[in-house]
Amino acid sequence: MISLETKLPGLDLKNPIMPASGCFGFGREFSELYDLNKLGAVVIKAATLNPRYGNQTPRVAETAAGMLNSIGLQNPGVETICSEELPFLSQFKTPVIANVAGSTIEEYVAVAKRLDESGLIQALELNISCPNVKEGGVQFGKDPVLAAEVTAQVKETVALPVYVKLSPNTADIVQMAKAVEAGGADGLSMINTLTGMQIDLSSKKPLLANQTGGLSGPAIKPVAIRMVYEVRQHSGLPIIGMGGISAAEDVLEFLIAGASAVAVGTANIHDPFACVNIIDRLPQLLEKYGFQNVEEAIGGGNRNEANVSRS
Amino acid sequence: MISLETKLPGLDLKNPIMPASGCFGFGREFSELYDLNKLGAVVIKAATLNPRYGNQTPRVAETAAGMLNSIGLQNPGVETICSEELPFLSQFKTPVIANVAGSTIEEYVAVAKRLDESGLIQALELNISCPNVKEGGVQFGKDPVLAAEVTAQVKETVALPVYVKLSPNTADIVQMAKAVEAGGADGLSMINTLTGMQIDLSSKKPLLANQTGGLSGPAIKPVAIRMVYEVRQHSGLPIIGMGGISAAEDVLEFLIAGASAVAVGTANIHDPFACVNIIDRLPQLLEKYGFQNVEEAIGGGNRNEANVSRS
Amino acid sequence: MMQTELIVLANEKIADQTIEMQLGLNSDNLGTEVQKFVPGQFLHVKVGEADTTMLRRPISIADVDGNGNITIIFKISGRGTDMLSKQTAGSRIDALLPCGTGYPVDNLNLDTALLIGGGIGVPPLYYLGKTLAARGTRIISILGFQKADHVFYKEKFAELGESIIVTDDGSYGEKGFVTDCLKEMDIDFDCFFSCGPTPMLQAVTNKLTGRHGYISVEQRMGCGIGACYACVVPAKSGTGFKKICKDGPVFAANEVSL
Amino acid sequence: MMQTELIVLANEKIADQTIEMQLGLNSDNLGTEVQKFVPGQFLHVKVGEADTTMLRRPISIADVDGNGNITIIFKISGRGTDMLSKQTAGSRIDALLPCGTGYPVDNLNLDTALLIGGGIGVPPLYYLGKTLAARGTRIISILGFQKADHVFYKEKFAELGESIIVTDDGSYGEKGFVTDCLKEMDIDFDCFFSCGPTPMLQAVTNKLTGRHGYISVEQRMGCGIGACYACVVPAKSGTGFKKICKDGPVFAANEVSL
Ligand SMILES: Cc1cc2nc3c(=O)[nH]c(=O)nc-3n(C[C@H](O)[C@H](O)[C@H](O)COP(=O)(O)OP(=O)(O)OC[C@H]3O[C@@H](n4cnc5c(N)ncnc54)[C@H](O)[C@@H]3O)c2cc1C
Ligand SMILES: Cc1cc2nc3c(=O)[nH]c(=O)nc-3n(C[C@H](O)[C@H](O)[C@H](O)COP(=O)(O)OP(=O)(O)OC[C@H]3O[C@@H](n4cnc5c(N)ncnc54)[C@H](O)[C@@H]3O)c2cc1C
Ligand SMILES: Cc1cc2nc3c(=O)[nH]c(=O)nc-3n(C[C@H](O)[C@H](O)[C@H](O)COP(=O)(O)O)c2cc1C
Ligand SMILES: Cc1cc2nc3c(=O)[nH]c(=O)nc-3n(C[C@H](O)[C@H](O)[C@H](O)COP(=O)(O)O)c2cc1C
Ligand code: FES
Ligand code: FES
Repeated sequence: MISLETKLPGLDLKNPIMPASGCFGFGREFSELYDLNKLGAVVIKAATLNPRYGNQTPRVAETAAGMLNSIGLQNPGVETICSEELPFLSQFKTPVIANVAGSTIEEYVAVAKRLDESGLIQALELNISCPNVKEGGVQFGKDPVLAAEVTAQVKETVALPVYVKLSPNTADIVQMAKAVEAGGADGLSMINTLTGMQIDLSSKKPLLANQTGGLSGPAIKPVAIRMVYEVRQHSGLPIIGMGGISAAEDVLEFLIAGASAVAVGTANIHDPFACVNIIDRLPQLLEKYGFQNVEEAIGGGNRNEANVSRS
Repeated sequence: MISLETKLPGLDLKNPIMPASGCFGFGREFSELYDLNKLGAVVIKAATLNPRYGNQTPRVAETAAGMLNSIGLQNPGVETICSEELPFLSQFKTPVIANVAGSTIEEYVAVAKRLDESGLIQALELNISCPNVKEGGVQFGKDPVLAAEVTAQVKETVALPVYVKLSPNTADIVQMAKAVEAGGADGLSMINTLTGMQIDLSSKKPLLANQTGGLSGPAIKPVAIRMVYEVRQHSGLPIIGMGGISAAEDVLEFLIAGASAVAVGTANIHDPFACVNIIDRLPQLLEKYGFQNVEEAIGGGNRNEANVSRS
Repeated sequence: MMQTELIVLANEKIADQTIEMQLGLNSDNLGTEVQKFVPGQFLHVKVGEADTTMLRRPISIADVDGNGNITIIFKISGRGTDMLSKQTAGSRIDALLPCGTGYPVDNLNLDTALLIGGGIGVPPLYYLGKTLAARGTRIISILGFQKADHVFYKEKFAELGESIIVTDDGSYGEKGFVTDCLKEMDIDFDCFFSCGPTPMLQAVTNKLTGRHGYISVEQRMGCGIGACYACVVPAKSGTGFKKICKDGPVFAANEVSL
Repeated sequence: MMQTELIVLANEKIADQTIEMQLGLNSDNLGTEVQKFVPGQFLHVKVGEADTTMLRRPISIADVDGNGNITIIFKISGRGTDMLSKQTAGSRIDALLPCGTGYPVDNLNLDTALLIGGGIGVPPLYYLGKTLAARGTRIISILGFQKADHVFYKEKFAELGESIIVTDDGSYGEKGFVTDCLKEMDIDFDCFFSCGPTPMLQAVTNKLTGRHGYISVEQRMGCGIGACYACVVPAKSGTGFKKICKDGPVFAANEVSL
């Protein structure tokens, strides 16, 4: 029996597959389709301090092997999330990771604190990379000093493990990873979406009301794999890898590149059973490629490169 | 009759379509398939001072709606290009743009000078964005100060118009565009490839011998469109747009986003007749969307945003 | 709501670029489930693989027959519907269904219902009209199409009751928009039901302000099940919002801001 | 070199995961062109659209018949060859052809040719062997396969001359690698011709150092026509390089560094 278990700070996962933030709401809809206990973990939609309506519609566009979204962090606010959404999820024996967004360091800290106090989640994911709202933390995701600072302040406030979600819209992902590592992050989530645009030929304008949106799906997988691999060479932090996963093969690619677990985003939109299908297929695939378990596959590609530095 | 003509500094194009650098060699092979006079221009493979062998093989991988390449600027060196390749191309009534790469400012200047002196080309495209070789100018493409400097020094040396080819592997494309504009560039080419990687599950290693490669093709089109659109809002320089064009619709998207002409790269590899098919289809498509000519479509999406600043 | 494979039973072109498709269930057990589908609900159809067409396409349920077979009617208007139109008898189609909240037919007791449909907004009104007519409601329908060769289901609506067809260019029926008919005629009805492009819905709800009615709203969708927040519309009451794919696509006419 | 649409005439499974496909021309005028195709040249086949399979697949010409119909033999080893294997009689396939430089059959005047092929490297050797045999050359072939159910064309090669088949596991013919045969046997030949995976080519050229011979080299390709520099191999003489898709895939055994 191939074991799918994998351990990350604060998270004992029965398998390395979790739905990515924003593509799974707060789990209610998917729970009508399958048992959420099957999942390694659940990452919920971004929480902000106050409710947010998000951007104007249209908010999604289809692209070659991908999609653009400009949801704009719509969410009911951390208070409602704690009182109405998290209790629902706590009926499942599946760890919950809360995605946290904000416009200021204070907002990040306040949201993180409230979620920590709820006692209903197992880890935080700081979303310093939402490209879709000016005040959505994206400035934190581009500036290593700010990124380290927001990480450090959240870490000071909460007991929960903190994963920082990095933006691919940067010239130097390793620098960002090292900065948040220095800030005290327990792990990394990568990648968020690449900023993109589609022009609607009929209206001769950007199709999305917000003009730009975040590109996700298989189209971006090579960028994600590269970033996970690069960061793995230079940081000791465990990585939750994501970007374009739609099959068990993609999961294995991320594990070998250096991810310890993965999140599946856009694929859920194409096929709501994507996560469970991948979980079902993974043992067979690990076996095919000669792995005894998930742990063995992690960083499989970097074994010869030896020293994963902690610098 | 819909006119496809478009003018850029130094280039009077009969149509806005040119093959992108690196996907068309020096034109010989394609000239066996069709008459190169049909093209708006030809952009040749990067030229460096000395011959370069490039990276180890494998050098290409297929990705979702795209491909990775890590050719590594293989080329016979500027001297051979001037003596053996450009004379061949000069038989056609199609402007030739020479793509220039280097490891140092001196190399860029020397290559540009030799090409200028050849009298066989109509414009230079400074490739400060090749992600595939450490000394391939990529540092110039990430640092606005260096980018401005290399542009300025080449401009001082040559009489030909200089287009600077920008890398998408940056957090702020507008800053890069403004830097090279300040350095005296006559135009911009954008975008080059996004750095990516594919893991080969069998060998458990990166598939490309160079580990990373440049992602191109339809997968990256949304990123390219976004960057062209953003730069167009903040720079007055004409833009040669590229990234994922495979159909006339894509060309129109780039024109509306703000490109004055476009280059077609990867599509030539999938279908060597891609450029001519697009040229044949374009008039009909412009008409369908109510444009009288190419000039009218350029920046069509930005008309309401008014002031394209020259700052 | 479930994910299932439907089997194409028939594929017929019924107007310019317009396909009527019969879809059967792959399991007999589902038949009674389908009978419970509410007019206004839709299928969220996977029309290809992730690399060709990442997003599913929402298509309304245009009819359900006694065997639980579903009819959809759609216009070929892009890559996805084009691919869908090529599925012939025997093909299997992955769909989420039934999606969304339909017209509240069970809670309505109407003498006369006015159906106002435009183009590809017409299909769900057929299933609605049929359901209401079966309960003894008198049906009046005003259907707008671009031009003559876009018109479909005119006989079917005529069977349900009085039916007026208008075309933008007058090439069939009256010339003009559905709202022109509303102006000219003095129709007596308890409740109106409208489905069509947003500008049409805006015109209709403006014209019929204060009247009891329901509209079905269109928007580009992601998940189609309420999880991604792609398809929201502001609620009229203050700052809230509704998810079109879950709370809608049918809303009371005064419930959302178009 | 041209781009054309070939018509699938037949598609037959001839071994495990191995398809033999007959391709016809869509124009009679091309028949005489095809007769000129040289053994060792290949087709660069578009197996799908850009969003599914961006890169074309290089597949060797395994035979050309008197009507200018082309045979290819390929193994289903990934997405592209899987898609190709589903093309049945009547399908059209976009191919660039003929690509590359084949075996210099016109310049050779041989008594005995030794063909050494491994797996999917075997197909081009058949067309080569047939062409040489027609000129009176004696053909000896050593063909290696993984196991019994991978073996194909054994009768066809037997018709050309002496033919030895080896399998990795001994489930058919001799057990071992083609190079084991080279060691054991004392074969008299003027020239050898080898095609197969790179490790096999390395072993063969090592074993036959100094002998007159040709090898056909594999590499991942982009354009297939010499324009993109994806498929280079270092030339043995100093710093130069060769393009496999244009200068090759066939090279003199001492021309390139594997
Ligand atoms: C609740 C609902 C019910 C619908 N019912 C029907 C119906 O019964 N018959 C019918 O013909 N059409 C119906 N539509 C519209 C139908 O969904 C679109 O015509 C279809 O998605 C267009 O897809 P495409 O691939 O042809 O176009 P493309 O332009 O290739 O589509 C690109 C993307 O835009 C989306 N999109 C484009 N136009 C629309 C639109 N008008 N509404 C929503 N998304 C759009 C597509 O879903 C896809 O994600 C309905 C829409 C909604 C929201
Ligand atoms: C000159 C030449 C002639 C060939 N002739 C034959 C033949 O007659 N019969 C046959 O079965 N095979 C032949 N091959 C190998 C054949 O091209 C590959 O098996 C095929 O490209 C694999 O594609 P795929 O979609 O099945 O695999 P995938 O793994 O999905 O392919 C992904 C990418 O890798 C490339 N690739 C994968 N394996 C190879 C390989 N071994 N060589 C080159 N590219 C590869 C593919 O072309 C594609 O670009 C030949 C290769 C070359 C270079
Ligand atoms: C519709 C949508 C909404 C998203 N919302 C969020 C979000 O709220 N917070 C966040 O950190 N990432 C969000 N993301 C990014 C995903 O979590 C993920 O990082 C990205 O989509 C790449 O993975 P994928 O290619 O598997 O989708 C969103 C993505 C999509 C498609
Ligand atoms: C095989 C290959 C080789 C390339 N070589 C070069 C090069 O030498 N110089 C350069 O500036 N860009 C080079 N590029 C980048 C292209 O010119 C183009 O900017 C990029 O591929 C995006 O366009 P596309 O999506 O149409 O391919 C190369 C791209 C490919 C695929
Ligand atoms: S489409 Fe996802 S919430 Fe409506
Ligand atoms: S594949 Fe492009 S040069 Fe050989």
